[in-house]
Amino acid sequence: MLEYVGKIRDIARRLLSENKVDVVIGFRQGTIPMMSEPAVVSRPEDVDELYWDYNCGINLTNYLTKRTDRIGVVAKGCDSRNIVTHIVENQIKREQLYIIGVPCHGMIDRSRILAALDGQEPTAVVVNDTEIVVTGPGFERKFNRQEYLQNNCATCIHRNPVVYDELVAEKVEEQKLDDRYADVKKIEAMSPDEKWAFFDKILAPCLRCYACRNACPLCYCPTCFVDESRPQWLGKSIDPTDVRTFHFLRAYHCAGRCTDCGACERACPVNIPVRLLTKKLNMDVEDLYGFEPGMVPDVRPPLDVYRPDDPGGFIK
Amino acid sequence: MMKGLLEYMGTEPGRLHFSWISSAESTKFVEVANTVAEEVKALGPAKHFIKEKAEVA
Amino acid sequence: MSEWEPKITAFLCNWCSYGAADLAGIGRMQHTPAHRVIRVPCSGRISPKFILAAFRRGVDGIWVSG
Amino acid sequence: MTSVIIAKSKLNDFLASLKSGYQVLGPVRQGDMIAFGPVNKAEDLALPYSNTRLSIKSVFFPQSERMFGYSLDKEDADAGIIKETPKEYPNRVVLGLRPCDAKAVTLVDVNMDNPQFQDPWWVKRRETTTLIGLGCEHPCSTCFCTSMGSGPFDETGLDVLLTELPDAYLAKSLTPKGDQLLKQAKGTDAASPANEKTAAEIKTKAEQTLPQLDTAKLKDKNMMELFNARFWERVQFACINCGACTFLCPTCWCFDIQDEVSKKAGDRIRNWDSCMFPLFTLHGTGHNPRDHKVQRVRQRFMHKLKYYIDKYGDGPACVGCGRCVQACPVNIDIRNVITLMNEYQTSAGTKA
Repeated sequence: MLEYVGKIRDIARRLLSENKVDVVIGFRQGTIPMMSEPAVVSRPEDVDELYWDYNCGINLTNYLTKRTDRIGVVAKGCDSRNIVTHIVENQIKREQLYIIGVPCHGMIDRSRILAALDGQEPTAVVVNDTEIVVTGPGFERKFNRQEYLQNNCATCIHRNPVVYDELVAEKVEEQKLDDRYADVKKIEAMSPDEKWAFFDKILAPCLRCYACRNACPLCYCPTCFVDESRPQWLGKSIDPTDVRTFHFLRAYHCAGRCTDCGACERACPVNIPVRLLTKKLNMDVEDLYGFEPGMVPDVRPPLDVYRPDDPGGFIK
Repeated sequence: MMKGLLEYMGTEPGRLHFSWISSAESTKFVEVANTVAEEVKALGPAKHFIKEKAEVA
Repeated sequence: MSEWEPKITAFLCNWCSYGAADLAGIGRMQHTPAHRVIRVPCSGRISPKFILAAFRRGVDGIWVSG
Repeated sequence: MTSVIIAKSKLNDFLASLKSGYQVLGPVRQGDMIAFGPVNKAEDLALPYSNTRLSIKSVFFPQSERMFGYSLDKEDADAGIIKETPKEYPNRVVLGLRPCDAKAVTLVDVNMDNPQFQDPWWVKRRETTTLIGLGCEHPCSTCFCTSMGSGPFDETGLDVLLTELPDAYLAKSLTPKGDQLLKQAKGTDAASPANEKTAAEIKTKAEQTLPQLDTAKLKDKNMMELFNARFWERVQFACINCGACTFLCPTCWCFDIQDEVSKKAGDRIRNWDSCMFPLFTLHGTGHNPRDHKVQRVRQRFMHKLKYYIDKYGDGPACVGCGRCVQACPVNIDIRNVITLMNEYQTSAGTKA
């Protein structure tokens, strides 16, 4: 995706010098391999800071919430869907935005590559069409790109932006997948006790740093339920019940809104697969309401409206 | 949806119930109240999601 | 106590199920004593937080009724 | 101070003798992370390793810790009386921590154990714990310890420093506590001057691989001008205000105290807190002096790199372990911030 960099800079330069926007939000190249930093540029001479590669997994919609200026924003498929969600939820106006659409090839999974390296430290990572070539002091390892995509990218069916003002390249072919929810169904097949034990295990390292919540563009509430004190819904320690309550409600608050951008999972400093929770809800929303979040700007999300034909099977 | 996620995380189905009863349907109320109680009773005491003394150092 | 009885939190709508419960009482109908009723102005008032809060305090079951 | 050799083949003997007098903790594998956990045999140690994901601080200062308990039962004669929760302080050894972590512990001592205030739990745990550090032959690419007054073979805060030689560890005791431990330990042999020479070479070589950041000018900056510098806007943009950096940081010591009541008993618990959270400074009135993200981000860096230096005449309160560089979801790199702060032009004069 490196070929996008020049185009992104050209568009940003044009928008800023023609005074079409006040700022452009994109990514800056990271200071360590497989990372990049969200960045804002407001002068045409600074656009060369902007960058794009396989490590731009953070969702830039997160930086749009309640802004009042005119913004050029670089958006891959999932970002664009979250922009739609933001528009639906009145967090930003479409007229403020100039969306620089990026057809995405999927982001690479830093945590899995680091785990596979088992303590060896990469100093350079180059991604080509099929491979991820990782080099470090005294070693070179190659990984299959498709296998080491972030899990949400591997199961993504909306790689092209759904709204944009300009695309940086031709659209990419969308993936055709047999079953995007295989991992969820595997958990559903377990018995209640097995499920409980499974989630106890995956949530055990949680530090309550809230990186998953804060990386999420959906989490813009002024006061999060974990911070409420009258009443205080849950304790602040790392007691397993409190940790589980947090993860349960965080996921539930994303029901019918989550675009599976994977920012939460990418942000987690202790590698908890937090998407297993949101993905279950995505699957249910798709099954029950036939709804995919962030596709159309004028449709309210299903948990936001009542329709006479809403599924009611659970009501006695 | 909420029931779905609770069950996904290991709470037994049958702990959470929803119903819709008009204020005139006292018989339905009694019926549902009894069914709910029976189902919960069959599951036995709740084991999970209970916050007792915090399990910390 | 000879037999274990569950504790169930029942969130009942003021206008519907709470009325039905009232009517059941007037009619002297017999039913299980397992429920602890919380009257809410509407079942739409129920937030997932309430349900988790009840579970966290150790109830065995929850019944939300409109 | 003595130096001995522990042959790798005798590591298990050494461990066994430690275990008779101490609980032994060390870097062990937990999932795909390395964390401090109980060590029973040499094979438990996740060696070689770069560093643990979380720092040593939880060994002395657990993320959540019960401080006091009380009863609310009216029948109880002691109802409403707050009592310290009894704790055990076994003799412990932490084997194989990195020197930067030990240095960090001494930086936190300034807060937890000073003439004015002594945190009883921190102090007791410090007294009963012996730290055996393992020098870093191959520092990580994100390490910058030598710039922060520490180093891959820094001895500050350690009781014993191990240097890995081809088939043995050279153990050098640095305190009476370390001396005593080595005297009682089995599996050790006398070290030769040749061993010492090899160790010194390894140390020099490791130090040379590390980058040098200039921090000398931080001390003399005008605090207010640095505080008002425009670069903070740029630094803070990407920040999502999670607490990953502060929770992973070995020198972040802030905590919050919460009462938790369950039925008829309550506990007073302290939990790590983070200056990244808006709740951290929220007043009871609803006013929040650090309401904006930029204020919180600035606080973290200013505290570590300026306030600490000004207040204690030491520091900075960073040891260059690079954990926050690795873990920040949005790649805010403290190394860049240090350079920005150090190079920022302020008028002369030290403190505002």
